[in-house]
Amino acid sequence: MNPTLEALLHFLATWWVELLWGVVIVAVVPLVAGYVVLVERKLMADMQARLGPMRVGPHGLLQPIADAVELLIKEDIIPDNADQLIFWLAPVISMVAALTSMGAIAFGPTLQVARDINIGILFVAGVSSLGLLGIVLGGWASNSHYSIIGAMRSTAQLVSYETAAGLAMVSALLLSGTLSIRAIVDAQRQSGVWFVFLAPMAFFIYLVASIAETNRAPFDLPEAESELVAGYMTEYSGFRWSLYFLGEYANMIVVASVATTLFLGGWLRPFPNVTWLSWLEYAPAVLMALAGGYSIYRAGKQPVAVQTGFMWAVALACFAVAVLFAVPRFVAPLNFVLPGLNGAFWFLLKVSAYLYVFMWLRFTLPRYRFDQLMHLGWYILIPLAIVNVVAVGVAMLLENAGWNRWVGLMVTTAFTLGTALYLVHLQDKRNARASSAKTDVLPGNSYAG
Amino acid sequence: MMSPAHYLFLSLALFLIGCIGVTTRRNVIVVLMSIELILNAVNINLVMFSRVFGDVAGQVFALFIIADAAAEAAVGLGIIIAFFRNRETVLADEMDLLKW
Amino acid sequence: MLDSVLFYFFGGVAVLSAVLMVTRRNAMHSAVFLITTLMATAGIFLQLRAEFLFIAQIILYVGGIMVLFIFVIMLVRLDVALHHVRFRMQKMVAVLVALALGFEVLAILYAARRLPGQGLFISEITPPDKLPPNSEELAKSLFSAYLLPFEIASVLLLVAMVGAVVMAKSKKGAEEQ
Amino acid sequence: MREEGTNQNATLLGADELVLNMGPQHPSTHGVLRVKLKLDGERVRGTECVIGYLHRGVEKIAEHRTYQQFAPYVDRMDYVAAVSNGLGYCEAVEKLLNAEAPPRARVIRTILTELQRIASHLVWLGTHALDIGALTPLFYCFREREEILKIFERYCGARLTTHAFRIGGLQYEAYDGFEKDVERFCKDFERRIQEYMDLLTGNSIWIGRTRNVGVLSAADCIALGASGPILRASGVKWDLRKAQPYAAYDQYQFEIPVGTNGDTYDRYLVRMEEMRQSRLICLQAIERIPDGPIMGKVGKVLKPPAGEVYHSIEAPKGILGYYLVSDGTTQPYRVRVRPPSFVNLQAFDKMVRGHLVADVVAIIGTLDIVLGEVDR
Repeated sequence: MNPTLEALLHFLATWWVELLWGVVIVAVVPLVAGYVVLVERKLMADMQARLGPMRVGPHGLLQPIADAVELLIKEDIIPDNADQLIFWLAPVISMVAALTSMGAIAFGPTLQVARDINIGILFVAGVSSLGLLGIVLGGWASNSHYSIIGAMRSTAQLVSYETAAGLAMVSALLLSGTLSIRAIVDAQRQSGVWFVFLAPMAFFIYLVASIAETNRAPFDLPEAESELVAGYMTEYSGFRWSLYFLGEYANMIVVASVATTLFLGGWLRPFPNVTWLSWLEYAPAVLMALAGGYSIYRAGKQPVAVQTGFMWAVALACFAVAVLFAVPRFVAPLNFVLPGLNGAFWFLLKVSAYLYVFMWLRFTLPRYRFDQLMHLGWYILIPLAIVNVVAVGVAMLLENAGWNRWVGLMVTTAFTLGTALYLVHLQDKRNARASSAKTDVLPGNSYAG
Repeated sequence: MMSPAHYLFLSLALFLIGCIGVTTRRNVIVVLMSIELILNAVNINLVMFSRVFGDVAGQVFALFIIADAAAEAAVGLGIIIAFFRNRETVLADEMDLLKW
Repeated sequence: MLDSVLFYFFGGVAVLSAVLMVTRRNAMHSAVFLITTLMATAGIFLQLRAEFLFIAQIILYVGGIMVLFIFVIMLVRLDVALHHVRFRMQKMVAVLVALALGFEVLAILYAARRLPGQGLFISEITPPDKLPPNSEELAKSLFSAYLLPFEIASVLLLVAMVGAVVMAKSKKGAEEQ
Repeated sequence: MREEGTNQNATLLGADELVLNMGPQHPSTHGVLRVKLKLDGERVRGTECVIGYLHRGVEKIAEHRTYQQFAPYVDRMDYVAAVSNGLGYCEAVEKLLNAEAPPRARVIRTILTELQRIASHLVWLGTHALDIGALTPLFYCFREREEILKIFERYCGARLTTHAFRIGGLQYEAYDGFEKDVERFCKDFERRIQEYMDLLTGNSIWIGRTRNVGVLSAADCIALGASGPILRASGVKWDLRKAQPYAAYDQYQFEIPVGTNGDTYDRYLVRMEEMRQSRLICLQAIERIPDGPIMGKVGKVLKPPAGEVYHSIEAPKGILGYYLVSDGTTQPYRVRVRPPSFVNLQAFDKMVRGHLVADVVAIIGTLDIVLGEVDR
């Protein structure tokens, strides 16, 4: 056999799982992102006393597909004075970065996208931060003032908040002592609690910083539609625009996964070591069955026959999934898939909860102004993150020195909290000073009468 | 891994391209970028030898070089911004003032 | 086999985009090609089993330093200023310098080839699967043997940061931070 | 973006100012306002408002229509508060005719106008919050506004440009259950308005975005002719409903909310309180709507004596004045409208200078302009 072919076959034999996952990511993530958008719109509608998409498919369930088709067949517009090469490249960078960073995420003990690499969590964080390049380059290449202002905002914002997010991650990494994703989750199993309880402030900082990193409200300044039309995306339309959009939602999933892995125990069920709670292992099947039951209950209340039928379909799907979760538990030969299946359930549940918080905040809060955003990042979050890293380190030292773990944690968390309050207080004072100065500085001309 | 010579030649090529960039470009920002390229070429050598000798020291030095490159870029770009603010140019041969 | 494919791929991309970086007229294009070179170099690092350096290269160089460059290019909008001739008489000097430097290094390589014993072509390299975990090794080394340099580097970064802020700060002072 | 006047070679750093052209097609210029911003970084160094994209020559049209025929046109100036516009016009013509609407008509007019004030302020609140990035209040506001529009629809068949009043009184009698509808709305509204206050008033981002943004001192306001909530937020207690009572306002008790700082936050608080006061006026008014005719004694053909008259009312956005000149024929010789939005927009440059781009939209929002009225 020809050596090249042989090498190729050898390569395929070693790496087929990874290659397959690559294809799956590229094929499935856009769909998932589309449905995350639909869920977001539905949630937003629910919070805003309206229905949301209802026309395409039952309850708007085919809306993402319709949107995708619409975007694909849209005319592809490149502005005249745009930098063709970079204009073309930028959205691709954005999306590729988001999809690649998914490669190292583990959904369950046996369900890892790529191999468990030594630097897993860093890889995810680092590669996903490359999406920034796409945003900046796209903003620059569009040759529009809105775009360039959006790109500049984006650069400053992401660089600042990545620092805070990185420092928050360090706290969790201190507790786990490794960068490998699987080992981080194992460390949480061994310590018996999720790291969110050991380092609550770090989780909070990461939550805020990750919202800022994904350009979500209230930190959506780079694309603030009421100020910059669409920021760096202003000149994009159709397919290119959808690449940006996809990248953004994929990025949301990535940061949610990172937070889940680092702070929320990854694929572990709640209280992984408490044996009397082991009935929680049945929770996935039971929850799905309950969801199915609720669907049947709602089916009777639907106004239109189509919707009734649809609710029945949803109920059946829920039951099918429930059976899928239940069968391996009772059929011994299938037991081996159980950890992966349950792990994936808990992992996705936590990711969804995290995304829900994202959306909830988006519907509720007004947007920050740019200087306020920078102040929040540099004067509050980053100092707080630094203090927090030290505090977590001290807590670990205290535990090694024989203190009760919770006492040490209480003390250090209280200290961090105190710092936070002090920083906020300082910021308030600074604001008050700045605003009183500003009213004096304003040039007083242009009286009409 | 390939033989060390491969890496040496790669690194040499990048180094030389960087040198050419530094000497020929008028745009100070591109000159700075060329310097980054040179530093990067050096890093390849360091990492390669670290691998060859099984000693992690080379990688430590590469890390230091990255840190150094960051410092250099920050200060360099700071100077460029300050200069641009005053002279509205970033071309090396128009930077002909000793003070302003 | 995979090794050589990876090496030639990453090496080729690195050299090609480095050449493009130096020759492109538009500074933003130069930056994009430099990013490509840096990513390819990161690939080389990965191929050399230096995982931590690989990700450090991506996070620090590409995600940090290059973004800074692009940011500054956007600030000064170079495309406007770039209708000048690119090469001048420096070109000859530059090529000469580069060639001289190249010959020098080649000569050293050639000389080293004939060194006895542990010359440049070492055959006994630890196989990849026997390597200790990279980031742990690096951390141990960094925080024990190289602690002082590490601290000095951090002070250097601090000084650079302060310097950059002072340099870039608007003369108009307080209104823009 | 390559408009005339924008400097393509502008840099974000240099001495050259970056000119950002906002509008006329922009999500938050509330219609077709076009603002040229001169920016230094993101800081606004100067502005230039370009208006007229919605100019229809309303005042000129009036010269070729009879007094009655012109009445529907005024609804199309401030189309967010059509009823108030109609009230101002009808009362101005009545003043010219020396006629008066009967008491019942005046009370119903007052109720509808106050409902319209609430509706107008709701639109303002929703869009203002949306400009600042809060998505949800918009839908809540429109839900309540819908209730008001339903009352309008039941009353006169139209929702937006209602043409609800006639010169000399009303055309339609209040429908059965009118009082009940209004009462139900008012009872419910207190709870709703508390909901908006909960969402925004104490929110630190909201406070950060609005406090000390676009400050106008009382002297500035008076010098620029700003009126309405903008004037009152600067601490001047001037409301035509109290100062020169018209319709039936002299019969009801209500407070005039005033602010202290004259910033965007104060204007927000003032308008919120105004909605509460309008609700109280409505509640007082429906308690006792006098019986009697709804149309005063004006002829079929209106021929006011030659002369001129100026009548102004407190529209939701400020003082809305009508200056009518009659030459004794059935058509006005000249109509001049003093639109509150147009005058308030003069304060824009003063308010915006030195602020950031993000504040520009907040300030456009807080000015509560309607381009139909600015351009006429």
